[in-house]
Amino acid sequence: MKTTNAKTMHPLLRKFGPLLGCIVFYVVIMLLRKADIINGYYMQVMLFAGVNVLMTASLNLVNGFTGQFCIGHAGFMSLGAYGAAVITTMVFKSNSIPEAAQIPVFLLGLLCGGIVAAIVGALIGIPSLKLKGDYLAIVTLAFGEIVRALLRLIQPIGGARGMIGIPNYANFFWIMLFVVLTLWLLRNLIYSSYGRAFIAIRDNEIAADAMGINTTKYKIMSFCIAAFIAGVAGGLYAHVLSFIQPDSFGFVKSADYLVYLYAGGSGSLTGSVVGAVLLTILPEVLRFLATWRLVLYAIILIAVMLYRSEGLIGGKEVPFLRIKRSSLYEQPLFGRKKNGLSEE
Amino acid sequence: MATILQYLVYGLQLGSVYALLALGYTMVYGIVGMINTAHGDFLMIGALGTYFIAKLFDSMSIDGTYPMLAVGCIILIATVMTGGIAVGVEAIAYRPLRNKPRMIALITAVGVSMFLTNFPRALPFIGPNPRPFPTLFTPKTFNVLGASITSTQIIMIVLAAVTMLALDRLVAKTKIGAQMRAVSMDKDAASLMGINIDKVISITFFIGGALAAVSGICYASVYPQVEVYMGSWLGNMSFVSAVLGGIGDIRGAMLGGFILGIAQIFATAINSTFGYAVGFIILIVILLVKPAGIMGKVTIEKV
Amino acid sequence: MRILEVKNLSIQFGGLRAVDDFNLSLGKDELVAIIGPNGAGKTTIFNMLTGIYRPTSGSIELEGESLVGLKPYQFAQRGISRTFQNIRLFSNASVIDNVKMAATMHSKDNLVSSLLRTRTMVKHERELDEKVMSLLEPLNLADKADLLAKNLPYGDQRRLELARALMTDPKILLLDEPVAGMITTEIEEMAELVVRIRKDFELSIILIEHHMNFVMPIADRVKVIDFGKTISEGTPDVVQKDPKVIEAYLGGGYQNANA
Amino acid sequence: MKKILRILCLALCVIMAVSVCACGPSEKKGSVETIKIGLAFPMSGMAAMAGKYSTHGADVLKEELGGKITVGDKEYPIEFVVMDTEGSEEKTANVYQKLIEEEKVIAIAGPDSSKCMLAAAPIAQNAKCPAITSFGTNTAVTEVGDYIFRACFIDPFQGAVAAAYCDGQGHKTACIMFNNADAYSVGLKDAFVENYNGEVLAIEEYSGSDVKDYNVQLTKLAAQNPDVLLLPNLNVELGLQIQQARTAGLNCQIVCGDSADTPDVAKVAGPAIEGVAYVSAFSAESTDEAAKKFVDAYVELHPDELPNSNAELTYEAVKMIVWAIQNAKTLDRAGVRDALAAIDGLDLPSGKMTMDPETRNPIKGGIIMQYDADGITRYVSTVNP
Repeated sequence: MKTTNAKTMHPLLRKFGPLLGCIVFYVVIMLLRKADIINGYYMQVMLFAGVNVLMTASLNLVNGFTGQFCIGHAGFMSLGAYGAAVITTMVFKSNSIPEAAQIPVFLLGLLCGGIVAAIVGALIGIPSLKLKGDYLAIVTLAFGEIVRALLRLIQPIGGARGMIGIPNYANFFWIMLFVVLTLWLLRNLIYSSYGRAFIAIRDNEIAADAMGINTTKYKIMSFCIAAFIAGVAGGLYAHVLSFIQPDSFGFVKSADYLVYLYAGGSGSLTGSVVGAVLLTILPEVLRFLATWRLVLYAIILIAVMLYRSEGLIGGKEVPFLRIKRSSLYEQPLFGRKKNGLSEE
Repeated sequence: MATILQYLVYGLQLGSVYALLALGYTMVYGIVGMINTAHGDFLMIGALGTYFIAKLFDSMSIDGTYPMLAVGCIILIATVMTGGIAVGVEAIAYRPLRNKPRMIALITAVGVSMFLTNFPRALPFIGPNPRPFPTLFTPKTFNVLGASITSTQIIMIVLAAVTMLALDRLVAKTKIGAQMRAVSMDKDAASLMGINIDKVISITFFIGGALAAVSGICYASVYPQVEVYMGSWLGNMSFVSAVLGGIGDIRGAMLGGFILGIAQIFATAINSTFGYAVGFIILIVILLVKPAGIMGKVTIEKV
Repeated sequence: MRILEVKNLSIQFGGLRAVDDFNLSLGKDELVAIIGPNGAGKTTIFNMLTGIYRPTSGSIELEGESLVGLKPYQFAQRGISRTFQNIRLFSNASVIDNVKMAATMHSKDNLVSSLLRTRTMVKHERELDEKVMSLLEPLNLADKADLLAKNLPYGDQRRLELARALMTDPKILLLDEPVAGMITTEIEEMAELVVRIRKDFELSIILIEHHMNFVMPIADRVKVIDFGKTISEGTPDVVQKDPKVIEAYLGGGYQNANA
Repeated sequence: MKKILRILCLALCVIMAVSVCACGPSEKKGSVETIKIGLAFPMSGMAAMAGKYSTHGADVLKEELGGKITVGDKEYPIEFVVMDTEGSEEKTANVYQKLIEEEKVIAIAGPDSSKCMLAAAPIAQNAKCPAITSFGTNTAVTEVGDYIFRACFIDPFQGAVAAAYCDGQGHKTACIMFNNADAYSVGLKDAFVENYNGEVLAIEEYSGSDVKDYNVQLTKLAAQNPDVLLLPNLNVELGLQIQQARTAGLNCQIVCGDSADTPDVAKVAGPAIEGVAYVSAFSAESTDEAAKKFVDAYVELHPDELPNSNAELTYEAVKMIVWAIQNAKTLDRAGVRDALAAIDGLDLPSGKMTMDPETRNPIKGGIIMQYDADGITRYVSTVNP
């Protein structure tokens, strides 16, 4: 059904369709916002959902595609958040710079935040050469805690009191732009020789090594890219909330992203999007339950894992997030079914 | 010298809590192969349960302390109850996922943990308030080379060691231990050998839950405050201990717990500002030197 | 010029000398078979020749370059590729991706062009697809290109491993029991395939195998290993008649198989 | 493919359902408009206890009002909308948006912590909705803008009160153990160090309230043998800290911040609580009429517990809002803000309260309270540094 559509679609439409869709989505949302059908509350939940999508997708690169086990992802986020906030509030005082310069400063901040996180990501990648599985997980957990403990002690950036007065630059446009851009870049990456190297390491590290894949290099690269994205996401988070403090980026937050990732379906970008968005919205939807809210949230989470243990979107991708192979076969790269021939 | 000895006592005290909890953690990991992030919450249930059972026994309490028999009953009931809850959790939430990737069970365990803390928190008669833990034993204080050590501390440290030995023997020598080892190596093959896997895993969870309850009682005896979130971070620390010792290894779990406890205390003693971070740095360094934990062997995958 | 020179290769695990003084001089386009009873140390030799184990002593020289101490991926990049006795595919990736993964080191695309999916990068991908398909065709895997590797039948998985090893563009191919668990007709097919690959790709091949009726017709030379030591060496005919070999390994088994 | 579509549809349905639910109440029309006051407190998460006391405190006022509020000579129904912040900044920001945009509350009381308030305050300020933090002691909170108020002390004041008290008692040397992960704790410590005339012998730290072992720090401090020990820490930690301090041989005077004003601290600390002094704005045994009325009403509603500082401050915050609504010139958010800033001599349990219109902090004196051996609090002195 869908494939025939895709075949008959005009190639230009096929290429720019998703982009067009995004623009239409953005315009519709903004119109609804203007009409006040979508109020500030929904807008804000959407902003957080966007940040969470970035975080989950980047965690997916490490855990889902490269098969490493990182449980301290919020640590990278905090580095990015602080890095970006320092640029926009301390290096360039946001209220004293002309309006035209604000956006470049904001983007510079995000870039710096991302780079700081990526550098540390590379450092964390190094133990991953030696440590496997749970042992690596513990190192990432410890890393997250160390970052948190150190941020509390640096007084110029507020210490335990946190940083206040971060300008509110990250609006829906920027969040959406970064989500779309990141998903596009990640998709491209995964369907390239780099992505194949990551998946090879995940599926069988020894064989990957024997096939000439420098596992060390690719593992560090995976950590680095994921940390960069997490850093940018942290920067956006800081500029949505306009206040950050070290304890927001603790283990609980890292665990949240793990939940989003695996409930959505690891190894699938679509899963990351769906998991992050739905699970960001769910606790808000359950507000009418008052004190019993998180009890029901927990039950729903357990039920999802029991009944769809591969995640909501396990192992599948929507058409925009996968790339079809030349023209010979119209099949998903990591799909489960082939015309007529089903899974054995 | 006396101060260092005193710090060592504190380190052993904290370490024995980690160790007792890590023993159950590592056992469940070794036999079922899952990271049960809800393990720390079993500790909370054990301690909170003890509090409420002790309330029921309150008429027997003289001067705020209970006669030995009552103490035995309280501990027994709390331990069995927690073990039972652990078995129930396994049957409902973990069993259906036994053959799924282990990350799936991990996420389910996060959900279970969330449920176990939030459910009592939402119950009106429990709620989020911290409560004073009843004095089950009146501690005697001894003076050893200038450092003071209480009977409770000695009991805890000894208990951790004895439990470790008992578990080690249980797994190595008894029939159920042999079955556990068989299940841990190959569930399908064990099943073909006529081993009732469900039963073995239930027993494992029972032991794990009961041990968590015991460590909860120990923890609350030296830090006498119980509340619903008390187990969350302890659970993580016991996971860290278990991994540090070589996850799945019973002796390693105890060693890991004590090392972590002592490392944290001494790091804090040297500089309390950085103590928290330094504790974790020590952990990373140990793992880089011993990539499979202290007792764990690096398994070379057969090619 | 010999392509591979292995001299006095030994490895020790604890007190056990798993391989002792192994020597091999491999010529271009030569096919050498290593045979020996289970546990004789054959796979250990392969693991040393691909960098997975580091030999305790001895040298490995590929076209004059010493390889001892390099990482496995560097062995592969220098032209030694292998298949595994216990199949090691990238099980959650499709057949075509399995093969493409082996071409990673030849990829001409850098990180930026991959992230942006530039025109050149797409062109390279397309060329790669075609190359892979042309490799899968003769191996009877072309129509299964989009199945997940873990869903393939056993024989196909073996051939996929072969395809993957070939994709690294090796000078030397190491085949670790390529026909283990196969039935007679499949073994014959595989023998034909190995011969064809050797010719088409101008490869030197070292193979480990138990099935004598697979090894004997295709091997140029045979080395017999027992307890880590080379006990006999020569053309198949010579080895078959060596009494030491018959005693140590072939015994009645080979004669039965030959009958 | 179909499955994906199905899931996407489901997701869409969920989103739509939310929007419908949300749009429902805001479109409600009636002749008499209900006045809504938002309450943002942590009902779950580590800080859930603060949320519990806070909402219980608000319940007292709710009972007092009986669901009605008279403005001028017109009677309006009044409603308290309680929302859970989980003690997280992110969730608090969501709660503020929801209360302001969807529930259309006229003003918000809470949350109790500075960190959550710092994330939420810009939202209230942008929407021009008055907000009063009950326990956000960080000075920066009210500096966000002219719509942000507070019901409690600020850190520097509290630290100064504690320091003045210690000086007044003739304590020449002090030791401090504080939580370097908590802004309240850090703030109090800094203010104490700045204002204290005696000598601070040693400062020990710990991070977070996760594992409650303070033995090492307290043993080190005991070796200093100070006249006074300052514990400016969270109420879930204080009980054990006081106990461990006594065990470690610190038999000196212990002084805490207003977080110590929680019955649970005394319960957990047991006999060790005797003599612990803390800074407070309020005392449960105060004979002041407003205070007595509040405590009686509270105990009647929640027979098993006594009010703590969270409960009292939330009561005061909501009471201020109610008073402001009644005295506002115009019945909108701006009017309420102006009325809040003009509070002068309002009768509250902690005494007559005047709002400083410049800083939007209440002007109230500091009281030092002390626990006796049974964990009952006694008034010691009023300190105005």
